[in-house]
Amino acid sequence: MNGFLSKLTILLFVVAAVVPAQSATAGNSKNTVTMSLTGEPPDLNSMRATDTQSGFVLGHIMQGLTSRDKTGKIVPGVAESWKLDATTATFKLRKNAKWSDGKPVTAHDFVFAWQTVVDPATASQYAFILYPIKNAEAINTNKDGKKASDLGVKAVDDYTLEVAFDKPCAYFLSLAAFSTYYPVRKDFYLAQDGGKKFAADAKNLIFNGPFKLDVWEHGSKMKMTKNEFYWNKETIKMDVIDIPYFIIDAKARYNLYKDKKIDMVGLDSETFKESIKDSFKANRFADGSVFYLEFNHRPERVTRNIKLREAIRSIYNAKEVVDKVIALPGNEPAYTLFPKWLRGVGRSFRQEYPVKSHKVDFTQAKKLLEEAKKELGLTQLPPIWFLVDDGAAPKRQAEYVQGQLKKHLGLDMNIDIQTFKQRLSKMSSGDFDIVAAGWGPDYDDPMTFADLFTSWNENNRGKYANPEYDKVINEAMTTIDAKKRMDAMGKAQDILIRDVVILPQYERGIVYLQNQKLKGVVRSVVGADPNFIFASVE
Amino acid sequence: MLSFIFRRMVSAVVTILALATLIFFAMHAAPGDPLLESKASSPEIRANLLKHYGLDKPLIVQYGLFMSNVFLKWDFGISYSQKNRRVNDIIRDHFPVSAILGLLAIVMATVGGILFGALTALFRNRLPDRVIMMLVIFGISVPNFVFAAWGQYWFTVLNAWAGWTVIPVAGWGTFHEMIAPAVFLEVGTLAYLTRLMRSSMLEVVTTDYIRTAKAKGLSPLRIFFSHQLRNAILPIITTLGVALAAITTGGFVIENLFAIPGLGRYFVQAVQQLDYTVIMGTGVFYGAYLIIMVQIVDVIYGFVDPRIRVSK
Amino acid sequence: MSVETTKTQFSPSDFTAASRKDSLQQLSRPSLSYWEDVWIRFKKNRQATVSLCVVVFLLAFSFLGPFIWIVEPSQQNLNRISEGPSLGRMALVVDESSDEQTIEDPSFLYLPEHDNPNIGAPEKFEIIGTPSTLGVEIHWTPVEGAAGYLIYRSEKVSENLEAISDNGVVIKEITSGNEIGFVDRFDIQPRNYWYAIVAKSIDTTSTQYKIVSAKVVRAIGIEAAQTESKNLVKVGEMIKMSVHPLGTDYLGRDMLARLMYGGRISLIIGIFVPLIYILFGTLYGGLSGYLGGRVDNIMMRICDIVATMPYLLVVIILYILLGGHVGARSVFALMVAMTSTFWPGTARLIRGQVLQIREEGYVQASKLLGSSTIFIILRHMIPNTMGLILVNLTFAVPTSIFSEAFLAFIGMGVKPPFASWGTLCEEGVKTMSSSPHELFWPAVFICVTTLAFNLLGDGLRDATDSKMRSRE
Amino acid sequence: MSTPLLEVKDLSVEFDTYGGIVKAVRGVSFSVERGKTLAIVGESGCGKSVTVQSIMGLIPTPPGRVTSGSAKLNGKELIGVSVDELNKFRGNEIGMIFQDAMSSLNPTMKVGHQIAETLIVHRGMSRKDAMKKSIELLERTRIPEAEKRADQYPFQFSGGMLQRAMISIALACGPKVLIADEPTTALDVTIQSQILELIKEIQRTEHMGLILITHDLGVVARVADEVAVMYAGKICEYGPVDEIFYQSAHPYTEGLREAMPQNVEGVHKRLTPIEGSPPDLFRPPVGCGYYARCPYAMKLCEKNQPPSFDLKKNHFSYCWLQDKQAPRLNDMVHVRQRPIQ
Repeated sequence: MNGFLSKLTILLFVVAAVVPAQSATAGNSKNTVTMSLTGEPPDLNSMRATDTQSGFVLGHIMQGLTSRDKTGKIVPGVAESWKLDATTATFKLRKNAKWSDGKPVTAHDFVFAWQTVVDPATASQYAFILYPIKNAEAINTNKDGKKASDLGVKAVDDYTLEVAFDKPCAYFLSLAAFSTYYPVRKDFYLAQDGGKKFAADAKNLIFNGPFKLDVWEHGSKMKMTKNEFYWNKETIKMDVIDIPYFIIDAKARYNLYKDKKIDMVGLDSETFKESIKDSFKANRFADGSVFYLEFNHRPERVTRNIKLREAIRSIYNAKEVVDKVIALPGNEPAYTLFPKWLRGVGRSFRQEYPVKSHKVDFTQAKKLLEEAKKELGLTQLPPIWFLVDDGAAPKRQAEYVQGQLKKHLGLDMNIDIQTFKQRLSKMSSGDFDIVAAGWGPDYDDPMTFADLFTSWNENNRGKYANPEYDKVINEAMTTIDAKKRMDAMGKAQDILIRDVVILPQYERGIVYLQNQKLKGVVRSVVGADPNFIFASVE
Repeated sequence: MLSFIFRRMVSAVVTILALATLIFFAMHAAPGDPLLESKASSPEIRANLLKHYGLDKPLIVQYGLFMSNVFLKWDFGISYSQKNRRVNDIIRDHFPVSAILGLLAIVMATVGGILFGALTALFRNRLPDRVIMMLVIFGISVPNFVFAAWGQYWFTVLNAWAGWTVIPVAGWGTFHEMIAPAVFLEVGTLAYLTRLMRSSMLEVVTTDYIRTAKAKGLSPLRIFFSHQLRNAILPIITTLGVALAAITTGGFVIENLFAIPGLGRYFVQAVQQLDYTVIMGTGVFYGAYLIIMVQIVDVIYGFVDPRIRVSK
Repeated sequence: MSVETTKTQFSPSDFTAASRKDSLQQLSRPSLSYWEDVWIRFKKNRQATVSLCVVVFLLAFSFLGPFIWIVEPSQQNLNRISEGPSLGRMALVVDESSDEQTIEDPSFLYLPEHDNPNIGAPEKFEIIGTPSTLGVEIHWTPVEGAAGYLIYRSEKVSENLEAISDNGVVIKEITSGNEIGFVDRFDIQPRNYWYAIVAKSIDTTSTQYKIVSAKVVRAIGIEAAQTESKNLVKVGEMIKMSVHPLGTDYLGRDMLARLMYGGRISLIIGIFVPLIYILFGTLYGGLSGYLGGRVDNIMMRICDIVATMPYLLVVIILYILLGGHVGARSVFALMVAMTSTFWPGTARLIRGQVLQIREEGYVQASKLLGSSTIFIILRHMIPNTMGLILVNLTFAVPTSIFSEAFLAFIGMGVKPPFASWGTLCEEGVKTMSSSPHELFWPAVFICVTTLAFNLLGDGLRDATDSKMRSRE
Repeated sequence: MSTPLLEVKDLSVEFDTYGGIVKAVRGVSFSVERGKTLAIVGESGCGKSVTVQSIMGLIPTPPGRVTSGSAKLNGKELIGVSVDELNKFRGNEIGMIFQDAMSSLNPTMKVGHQIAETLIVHRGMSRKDAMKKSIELLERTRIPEAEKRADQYPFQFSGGMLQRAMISIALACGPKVLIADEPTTALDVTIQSQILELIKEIQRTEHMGLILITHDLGVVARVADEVAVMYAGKICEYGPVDEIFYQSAHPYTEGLREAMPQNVEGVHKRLTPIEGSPPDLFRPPVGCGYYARCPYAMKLCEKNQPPSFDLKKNHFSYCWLQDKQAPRLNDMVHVRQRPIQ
């Protein structure tokens, strides 16, 4: 019997040792960057992708009509030149733009891609971003019998693409650089099991960007290498982007960076303190997203009362939250929905339409609360439901607000901690008084934030409906004159502050460590971030 | 012996079916909507998605479909959060990782438990016995995630001090990277098995057949190995099934901490994102694996203990 | 062979019959009831008695503690975040500076018209007032053509910009030319800091810089100081701040109060969950064992099915099903989930015991004497299984506390407003290297509780184990 | 009187327990010749098993320890030698069989192998030869289909067969002395006589010295050449079997015999048990151990240890009644009817 046990142990060790022993870092050429992602990109099908992980990979392996330079400005991509006016846009494609199998990129690839995006069968959650194009919304919501072929886009010849607009769209060039607008070649798409297997694995994808995806082992690793058929190949110095790890845990990632296994790592407040102790050089980057507390304006909720919202705003000290609760440099206290990086007419939007930070005033808050009670006809307010994600940071901020409400206004608050999906479902059904939410830009124009609180926007979860606000946004939508649009945006900003539609918390800033030898890495607010297209290793 | 094995397999199948049913109905009854994305989508798009995932059919039909797909066609469907990734692929890619981590840990725990248990019995009430029993108490009362987090911190210090990664602190692939997670995963079970082995050894020492062995003039070493150890191991093997279940489920935490692409981490993430198909897929598969392993351990025990092997 | 007596001093009288004395015969020890004997042998076991005292202490700490250490567990104090354990610290009383972050001088241009390539550094760059944990105020003279400033901060001695940017970080990026002052409140600790300032024009960043160092002293606002200390307090005085013996957590709440608060939840779960599932297991096992036959068979099949289910998987599924993740109902969901997966073990144990007792002589005899089944159960079955139930209970407590802590760690534990040692541990692990005490205390409490209940269980098992009795 | 095969002199064994020190054996001496059978008889708890186990070094130390005395096998001392030294004799020159054969065999090891083990260790036989020899041994102890049986496990054997297996183990190396610690107590009567027959027959053919521990006088009568009656850790009477049975010179031996049923035709007599119970060896009595229960107890018996009174040929008794000054009780039996004052 004794022999049996020893045989059992040897067998198990043999099984363990035979595990595929891939080497952790495939550092073949000098120009290699190794990094980790927080999660595996859920969907590399550019027509359906929604999240930042997929955006990062797609931004390197594909290219739309337009692209962005180091500073984020729009530059020619697959399209060499273009003509743009209120109703149409014509793009001249470059002849030497090729797919990674050598075939040229043609206008038909764009027509096919865009038509598939708006086709209801694709059920793409980002179809709304194509709505400026003629009939796009009608097709997507299959109203008045519009079919995908009725989309206002036409390939005049292989290298000219004509786009007709429903409404004038001043920021269409910025939209054209977004992943949903990337081209997809019809024959390759159908060859992937009729499109079902398209983008399921590295072999089911074809690339027209600076890099191509060589390795994609689900749940464990990815690797991108230089795409030989990219038309602008000479400007690309980086050879390999290696992603051997998918790690959510900030500490695990930081440990890997300390072990020199990865070249870049984002920090949270804890790993930031450790990085100071280990004297690493920390870099900052405002990632352009804004986080705010969204009030529920539905008639049955207490927060429909503006006095109550003002009372809550006046006890909320944005600076204290940023310094003490979030405790991560790079975050800036926010007082408006429109973040600092947005461009106005000439200079930055913030400079042309400045905003004053509200004062924290507890006595004023108590007075406002009394008025709110009178208006609501209540002697004692019911506990306020605060809906929040189950991450560590949101929980701490919720507990801070709970503490402030209790201490200064004597209001009770129930913190309703939810998983990501449950939070979204409760937001849509309006099962909250205040929800901690945030919004990242899709394109670099204030409209990406401004239209959030129009009454027709699905994402307006607090159901704030103000015809005055809708009118101002419509004004901005129907003109391409920059001055008129920005003035409308300024008015929209004032309404948001006056009505305390939301309580801005902070503009998120990311603190990250980067290998000293890695140069030219661009951190972009819109599009692929971090961007290695201009990067190189010393 | 065969009827013994057959009865075991039947009860295993019944349990797995019961588990699958429980998971299915629990999932659908749980509050929350799996289809929502951060950027809301229009009702029409939602309708398309519902059709796409077959959620528009009545629950019973979905249950029938689910059970037939899983148990007949071995098809777990496609994941909600990872759009075009079949759950079967998720299981194919990630289950071996969890299985190896679990098996490695259970082997360490068993071999370690028997070794240390025997040592404490051999050096009863002397220094090795005191030291090992003190560590056992420590091992039993400290949760393994506290051990892991604390150990990980010190490993990074060690690696930094040594200049090269003595013990890798995250990631998976080479055997070298499996050591730390496996050790932290099994430390609790190792302590439990050591204590069990010690009491089992002390019980065997007082038995009559050990006295007969002494009367036969066998050397103490020979008595220790071929008589004492042989009989003391039996109770350890009976608890292996439970220990394996504890270790594998313990993997959920360790996989998170050490960034190991195991099935446990996927299950936890799926539950947090309410990704129906992945929960049901990984849940049923993982549950089936554990249930079968427990039965296998029972069968192994049957082979090891002659009293059962011959009589049943 | 003649018989010779060795000792001759005996006289014939010695050989007369001795009178019978039965004194040697009677029992030397008083007869003890089962539980008295258990208690005596339990007391002998030093390890078990110590762990009993520890358990009593833990219960008192969690449930009676709040009446002694009257501090509100949710009382936040953002100026005293993640403070280590201490028996009171001195702090300088400072008047409440306005919580403005940047100071503007409107006379300067918000933004210069054009870029100034060779932009210099501000002439003056100094600290205003006493640098304290409430804020370090820094002022600088504006630079001509500046569109913004970068302010670095480092905790290590840094002579030049290169050093300060390596081991420090840009603490503030000012994006308008007319700001001339900044109050740094970011995670300020009472220690030395080095600040550097670099002016930035529209495109070019200046290469010159100015560095200043500040020795930060622990401080407390005048209002807060007044509320904390009884007698009148003046600015500039040093007063003793309120004591947080075990330190504070990430929102400045008192750790000791939170441990008491968390302890209540952990112990309630740790004691009630086993109590419920062991009672249910005993009833289920007892019934099944006593009824026997087909009923017993079915009940045992159900028991087997539930027992072989992987317990954590089922707990998570039930937790989600019962809406545990929906905030407040988490405690209820957790308890139901754990009870419904743990009971089979006890059921089997009790059933085995009942089957064994049913065959015992005294039960047959009792039946013979005509006692009803209820009497048999109450008089014979329950007392004999009581020892086993008690031991089983003491071992079940640590497992439940462990499971709760384990679930908390994967985000499925108890949700605010409730908190348990498990959730405190989970929060503590996140800030382990910067403030280890937030993890250390809850982990210690979980370990001590598990240890105490395990040793108590051992002691009880030895004391109630009938085999041990006879060998005494 | 050839030199005795095994000679035990003044052996005493003590145990430390919670309550204090228990003096289980208090100075026991006896010897066994080749081919002779010595029976050690007495109530349970009188120290007979402890005596033989201490010779074999089977007493777990702690708590037990041999405090004095010696045991020589062919002149070679066994007490106080190292385990390795002792192992040269155990199983090789001294064999031992125990009462409960079922628990005395390793449940997870084949019976054949458990027999072969002693041969492998002491005779350095190869595993194959040892197994062959163990089958012969099983046949020797009349176990049917020995070949098949050798390959089976102890729980597949009946009580009697297990005892035979035990005997085969003990006899494997042809020991000079065989110690049988209540070999038949756990068996029913029919099997009991077969086992006793087997042991006697083997003893004759092997010229072994046999020490038989029992509390059953019937077994003693049938098997023993000499008898040692033990009480409260001491030998109270020692002598040839006929002397002990018919000329017993100690009230305890008398009491034992009276308590044994006689199947003599027509004699209908109530069995007269011995009142009381053996003394508590925590505080062994100063005088004669049997004083509390002895019907003829005299004043001096309480305080004084009776010396050994040497009667005819090798028959000793430790009882003051043998003293010259003691009253002549020519007929022990009727006197005992006197009511106890």
